[in-house]
Amino acid sequence: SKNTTASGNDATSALTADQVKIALVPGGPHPYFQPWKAAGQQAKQEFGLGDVTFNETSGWDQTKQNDVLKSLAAQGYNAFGIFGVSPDNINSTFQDLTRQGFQVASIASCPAGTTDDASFCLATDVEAAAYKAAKAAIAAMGGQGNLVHLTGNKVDSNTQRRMDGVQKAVDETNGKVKLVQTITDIDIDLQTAQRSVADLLAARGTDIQGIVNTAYNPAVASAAAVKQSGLPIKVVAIDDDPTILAGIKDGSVAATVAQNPVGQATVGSYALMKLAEGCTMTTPGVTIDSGSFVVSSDNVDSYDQERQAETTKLRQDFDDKYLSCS
Amino acid sequence: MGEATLTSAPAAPPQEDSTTPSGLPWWANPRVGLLVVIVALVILFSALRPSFLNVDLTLVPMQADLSVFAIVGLAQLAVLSLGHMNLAVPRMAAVSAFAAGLTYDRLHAPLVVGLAVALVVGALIGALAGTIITTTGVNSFVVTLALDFGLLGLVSLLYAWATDGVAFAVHPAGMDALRFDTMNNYCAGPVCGPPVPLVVPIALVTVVAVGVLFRRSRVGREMLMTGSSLRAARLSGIPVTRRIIQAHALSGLLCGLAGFLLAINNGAFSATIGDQFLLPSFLAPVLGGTLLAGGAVSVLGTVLGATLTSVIQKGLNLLQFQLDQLQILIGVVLLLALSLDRVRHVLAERRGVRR
Amino acid sequence: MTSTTETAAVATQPRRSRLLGTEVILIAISVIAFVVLTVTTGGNLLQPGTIRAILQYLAVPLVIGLSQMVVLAVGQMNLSVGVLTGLSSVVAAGLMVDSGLSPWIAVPAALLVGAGVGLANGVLVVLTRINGFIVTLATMTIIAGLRYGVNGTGTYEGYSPGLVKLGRASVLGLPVVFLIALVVAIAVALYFRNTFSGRRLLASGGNPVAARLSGISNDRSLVVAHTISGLLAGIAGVLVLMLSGSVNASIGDDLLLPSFAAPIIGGVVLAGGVVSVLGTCLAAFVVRLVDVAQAQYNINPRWVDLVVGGVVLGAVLLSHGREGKDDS
Amino acid sequence: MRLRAQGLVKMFPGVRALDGVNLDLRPGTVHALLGENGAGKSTLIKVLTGVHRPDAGVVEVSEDDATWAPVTFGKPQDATAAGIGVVHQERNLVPRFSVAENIALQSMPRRHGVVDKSAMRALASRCLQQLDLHLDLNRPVAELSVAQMQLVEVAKALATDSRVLLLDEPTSTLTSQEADRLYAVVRRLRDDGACVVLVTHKLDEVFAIADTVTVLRDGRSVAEGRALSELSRSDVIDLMVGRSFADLQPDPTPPKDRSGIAALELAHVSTSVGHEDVSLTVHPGEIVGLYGLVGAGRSELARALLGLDDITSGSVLIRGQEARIRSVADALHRYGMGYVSENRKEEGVFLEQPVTRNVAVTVWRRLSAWGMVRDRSESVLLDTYVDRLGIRISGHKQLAGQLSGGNQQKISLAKWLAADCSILVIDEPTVGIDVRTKASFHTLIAELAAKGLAILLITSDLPEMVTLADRILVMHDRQLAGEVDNVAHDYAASSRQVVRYMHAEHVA
Ligand SMILES: Nc1ncnc2c1ncn2[C@@H]1O[C@H](COP(=O)(O)OP(=O)(O)OP(=O)(O)O)[C@@H](O)[C@H]1O
Ligand SMILES: Nc1ncnc2c1ncn2[C@@H]1O[C@H](COP(=O)(O)OP(=O)(O)OP(=O)(O)O)[C@@H](O)[C@H]1O
Ligand SMILES: [Mg+2]
Ligand SMILES: [Mg+2]
Repeated sequence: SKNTTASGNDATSALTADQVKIALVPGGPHPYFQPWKAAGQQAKQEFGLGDVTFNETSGWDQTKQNDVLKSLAAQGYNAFGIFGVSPDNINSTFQDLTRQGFQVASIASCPAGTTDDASFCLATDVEAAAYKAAKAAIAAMGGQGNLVHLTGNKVDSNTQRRMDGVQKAVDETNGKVKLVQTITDIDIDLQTAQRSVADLLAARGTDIQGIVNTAYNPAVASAAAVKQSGLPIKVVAIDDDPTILAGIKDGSVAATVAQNPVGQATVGSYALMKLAEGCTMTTPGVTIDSGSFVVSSDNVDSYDQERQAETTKLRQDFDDKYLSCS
Repeated sequence: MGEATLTSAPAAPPQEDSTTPSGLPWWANPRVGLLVVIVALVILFSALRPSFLNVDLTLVPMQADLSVFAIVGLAQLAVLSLGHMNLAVPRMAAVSAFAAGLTYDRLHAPLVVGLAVALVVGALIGALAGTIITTTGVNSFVVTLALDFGLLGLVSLLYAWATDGVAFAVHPAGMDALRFDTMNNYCAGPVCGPPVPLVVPIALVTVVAVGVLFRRSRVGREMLMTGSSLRAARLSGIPVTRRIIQAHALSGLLCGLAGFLLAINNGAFSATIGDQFLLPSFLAPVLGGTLLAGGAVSVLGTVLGATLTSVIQKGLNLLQFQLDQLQILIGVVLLLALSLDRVRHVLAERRGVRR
Repeated sequence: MTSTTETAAVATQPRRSRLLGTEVILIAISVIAFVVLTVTTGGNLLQPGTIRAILQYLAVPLVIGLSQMVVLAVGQMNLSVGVLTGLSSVVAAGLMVDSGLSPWIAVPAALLVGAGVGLANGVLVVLTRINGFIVTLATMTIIAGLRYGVNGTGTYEGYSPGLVKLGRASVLGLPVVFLIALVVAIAVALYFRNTFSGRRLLASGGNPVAARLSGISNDRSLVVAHTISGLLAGIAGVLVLMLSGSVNASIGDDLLLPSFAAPIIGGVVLAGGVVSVLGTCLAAFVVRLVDVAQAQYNINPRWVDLVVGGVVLGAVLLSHGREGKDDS
Repeated sequence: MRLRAQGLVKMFPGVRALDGVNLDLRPGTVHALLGENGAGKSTLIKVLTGVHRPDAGVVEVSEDDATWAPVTFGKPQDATAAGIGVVHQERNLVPRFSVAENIALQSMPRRHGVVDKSAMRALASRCLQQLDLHLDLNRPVAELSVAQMQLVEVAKALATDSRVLLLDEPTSTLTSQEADRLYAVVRRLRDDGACVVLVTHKLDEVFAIADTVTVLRDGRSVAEGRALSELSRSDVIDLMVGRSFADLQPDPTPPKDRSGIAALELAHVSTSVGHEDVSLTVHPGEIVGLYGLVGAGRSELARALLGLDDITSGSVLIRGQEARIRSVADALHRYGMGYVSENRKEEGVFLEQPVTRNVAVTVWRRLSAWGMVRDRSESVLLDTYVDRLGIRISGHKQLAGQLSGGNQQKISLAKWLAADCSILVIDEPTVGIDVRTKASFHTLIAELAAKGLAILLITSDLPEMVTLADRILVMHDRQLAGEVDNVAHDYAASSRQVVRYMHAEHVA
């Protein structure tokens, strides 16, 4: 019987801001998502939301994430910003939630394929980010040489996109840069990443000039290993974790591609609130790039301003373009 | 110690299964203990969070998950009966789900055909594992571990070959009904069914079938005897090689079913199906009283074990703990549940058995 | 896994020779694989840097394999070895980074955490009489929670430069971490071969009834085995700390299956009563060579697992193939 | 040291294994402890050595027969410390440990926690020497023969230097020569002032060596420390059985018709384990005995016949047809042939399974309809054999491992008697079985043969062989050394011939 579900899931009736309870649900524990906590609280204050919670207990398991989402719904949360563990089935999860009248946004990762059953996807364009990262690496290498790509779970469509992005940048060099190796599945844990990087450097440390990372643990591992080995390899990392920023400052990391987690959480919450208040998407399921920023020693102190500007612009775009409010 | 109680120790009441040695009172049966713990936890969680009893958001999804994990547990139980292990449960499920997805994608086959394909593929891989084990004599742990690695690679190669990503975008007719509908959606006049998802009856039939197999059938019993003592089984005229292969094939078949049901529940046939199956596959049967040493299984216990883990997971989710607190609590509650069971058993033994 | 009744059933089959056979075949496999790798990579494998990388990252799998082997010896399993390694390393790193303590305190603390948790595992197994597999499955979850609780998803870095420098140092071309692992392996071998305590563990694992009737407390054997296993996990945690210079809550997640693979490929049986330190070390080495091959040959990532599965199965079939059907 | 027990009670669920047992063990005696299977002998031994805790009763020791000190044995170490050594009925060795280490396990010499290997080997070789046994001390016991393991067990008990030594059926797997060596040691210990308690079903041994006897029946001591000189063999049997019992022999069977087709025929069989050119026939209704020294290769021949080892040349004919048997399953289901293994604990019973399943395992195919087995029919089947073989069980769900040794042996027989085979190969069927059951078993075998079963009987118990077999084939070093016609069942005549063949090299 459908009438026993939690409050606020009646799709037709608009809510007021203080009735909107937002849950930000990452795929599992990861440094990337940590800024969401503060950003969510910030959004709660700023927009006068009923509640914003952050729940990372999914543990990179789609079944568990579905379970967590439903538990949150049962607790009265009625709008969800979700990083889908498995981009390939996450649309089904979105359907489940929207069927029950909840507001759903995919944040930080879009579903695989061309359709998105959430209201919108606010995420880094991973292909573009990987492309930028590879570009930065190629630039640091002086436009030629051998490049290696280190990344995460190979049976994840986002990984495929990252590989495409890197390939594209390499292709544009017309053979001056060769992508000699792509190592996947080493984002599971730090030791695995460290071991693989050590093996890589041992095997062909002397004939590679650049390493581009599109996952966190390999980035940390390769920055440290290259620094320690003293090889003239340019490392391009991902994200702006303190560890990596420190690397940029001390020169062991040539550049990193920062994403915009804060913007994703704030703007995502904002849009979810608007939708709950009765707005609709002009194009449901639209994909919106939350921006990616190449950070090098030149702009390491200033990139955040650029990013904040991007966030402000994103919010403006929602008001102007993506949302239609009566 | 009261002598009267002992001399008049009842000739063991009708027992459910072969796992309880004779002479223990009915309440020492591990299944009863599990049931009590489950009921107590349900009461506790409902009192703390009334939404625990929310039909659409808690009870229905829980039943759907439970169905999958009970079958995952049975898949492990099938080889635990021999005293073997199947570490390839995750990938047997993944390959079977791939086969089903491929069938839908290329042949546009109806739902049941894909299911049948998944079951057959699972059973064949299981039989392969069993055959390797019996012909080489290498420990099942090692064989299935290596097989899991091999299949992991195979799955990713297969998806790369057959799809442009890592999942099939297929939607055979009936899939949504199986996924979303409960019996409540089907009414005969004014009377509608209970809010039970449609995957539950499938799981139920499987549970009963496996239960009958091990309790009543000759083949199942011979598997248990093989698990109890391989040499004695061989010398009692049991075709042990065949039984070992059959048990592994059964395990594979159940993996196939679990993979299929999970794909239905998740709404996609993808390469990550089964990834999280390994530990639950052991947890459910062992919680339910199945021995790792072989020779005794408890099908009902496995279902209760799966239920217990689902209830704990769900209840703690509703209480919204931080990740670290959640994990610590899950572990502690599991330990407590197990210890309670043990305390009961010891009490029962005090009254009767002393080894 | 064989039931206890089958453990006793080995009476008529000479087993010692099989175990030796496993070790001999593993040595052969290691040597052949190493030579083939060296030749096909044009000698790259013999570069000091390559040797160092191979041995450095062999240290942790080796110690963790031994950690599992110790509990296998008494017929138990320890699913918490991986996360415990992670916990010990983040605790030590936390003590150095957050509390500013010296490594002279942090390192013993890591060992203490390992041994303490191991002791708790053992005591729980004995008190509750629940299968060690399940007890450690539960404690694994708890330890994973604690490991995360220390520093969330953050990464510790920049602790004790001295320790990290030591971890990257080499003596006579052999990395210090590898030498430490080697010393640990020798200590474990001597423990099982020569000490009364070690022999008691093996007696309890080999035939618990006989052990009990001979005045050996199986309960104590269980507790001792789990404690040693925990201590070894603690040592592995320290090695991780020394090796990498950065640790976080993900440390240990990939150690569980290798911890079983090394001893079991090395000839240790799940039923208990057998240890083979040499076999475990060799098996860890063979598994390590698979990694190395993957890096050297630049195998298509999609094929890696298939190849690894094939190699592991092949190695096992070769080394166990003659063991006869009775062990299945 | 004098040890006495009074009013010992020990209960297991559904059974009172001991129900007020008194025992008085004086120094310098050999004390026989007798009783039928399941009477409680092993349980008494286990209570006296701290394996089981008694539910009631006291155990006391005295140095001077005047002051008695109660002792409680909470664990096996306590008994060892009190000077009690024991050889349990079931073998208790650590298979992968060396001979020396197994012998020294209870009293491992060590310095600072490190095992003193030379002291350990010295201790072990001293104990083995007493038994006149020469073994490689470094060999794992798993590689030893059953008899050697048994002697290692005895050596292990000797290593504790005990003043009371409890031996639970020490000779059931020994040949008479080895038993004699053991009894020499027992006599020496007695003369040194120790007390040796001997549990056995071989009454001849009892009368040869024991001074006093305690008889248990249904957990009660019906004779307490009586001098054996006052008792006759039939007195002892009557005490054990509880009523007058004639040591009945089955009726001598008439000569069998051997003109028809043989049920089982081996023609010039050689095996992978070294048998050469073995030929024999067993006709329906015939009991053919296979006798020989331990290690002569009789069991191995049986195992090869059943496909457990390879037959390298020659042929096996069943009812005239060439048979290819690859497993016991084959033998049972395709050829109607059954095999009772000599290795009860590992091959005969499923210790962790209920008795019903243990007995029904060979007949499930018959008891099932549509692949499903009916529990009821299993129980009926079990009850039949419980009656016929006098098996003591406390319920149908009792696990086989909880039965007394002799009753386990009966279970492993029962499943093959139930299997309805037309050919039975029976290997050492009555090891550890009491006199009464032995007699009923003999009757049963004779009846089965009378019904037309062909039986190949392997037993090291010569009287049993002479009682049952129609012909006795003697095996020596994996070849047949001769055939004795035993239609007369005359012990003196047959045994003389058998022994002659056993030691002769070859008979043309
Ligand atoms: N661990 C146990 N659990 C339950 N019942 C037991 C156990 N051990 C022995 N019994 C029962 O106690 C009784 C006495 O057994 P016990 O082994 O002492 O007999 P026994 O005199 O040694 O016989 P046998 O000559 O066959 O060895 C039997 O009925 C047996 O089934
Ligand atoms: N005294 C011994 N020393 C070493 N090995 C022996 C000894 N006796 C037997 N064996 C081994 O044990 C096995 C005995 O063979 P088998 O059991 O067929 O003989 P058997 O005639 O049936 O004697 P048993 O009475 O022991 O059953 C053979 O493998 C033999 O090598
Ligand atoms: Mg006995
Ligand atoms: Mg024999």
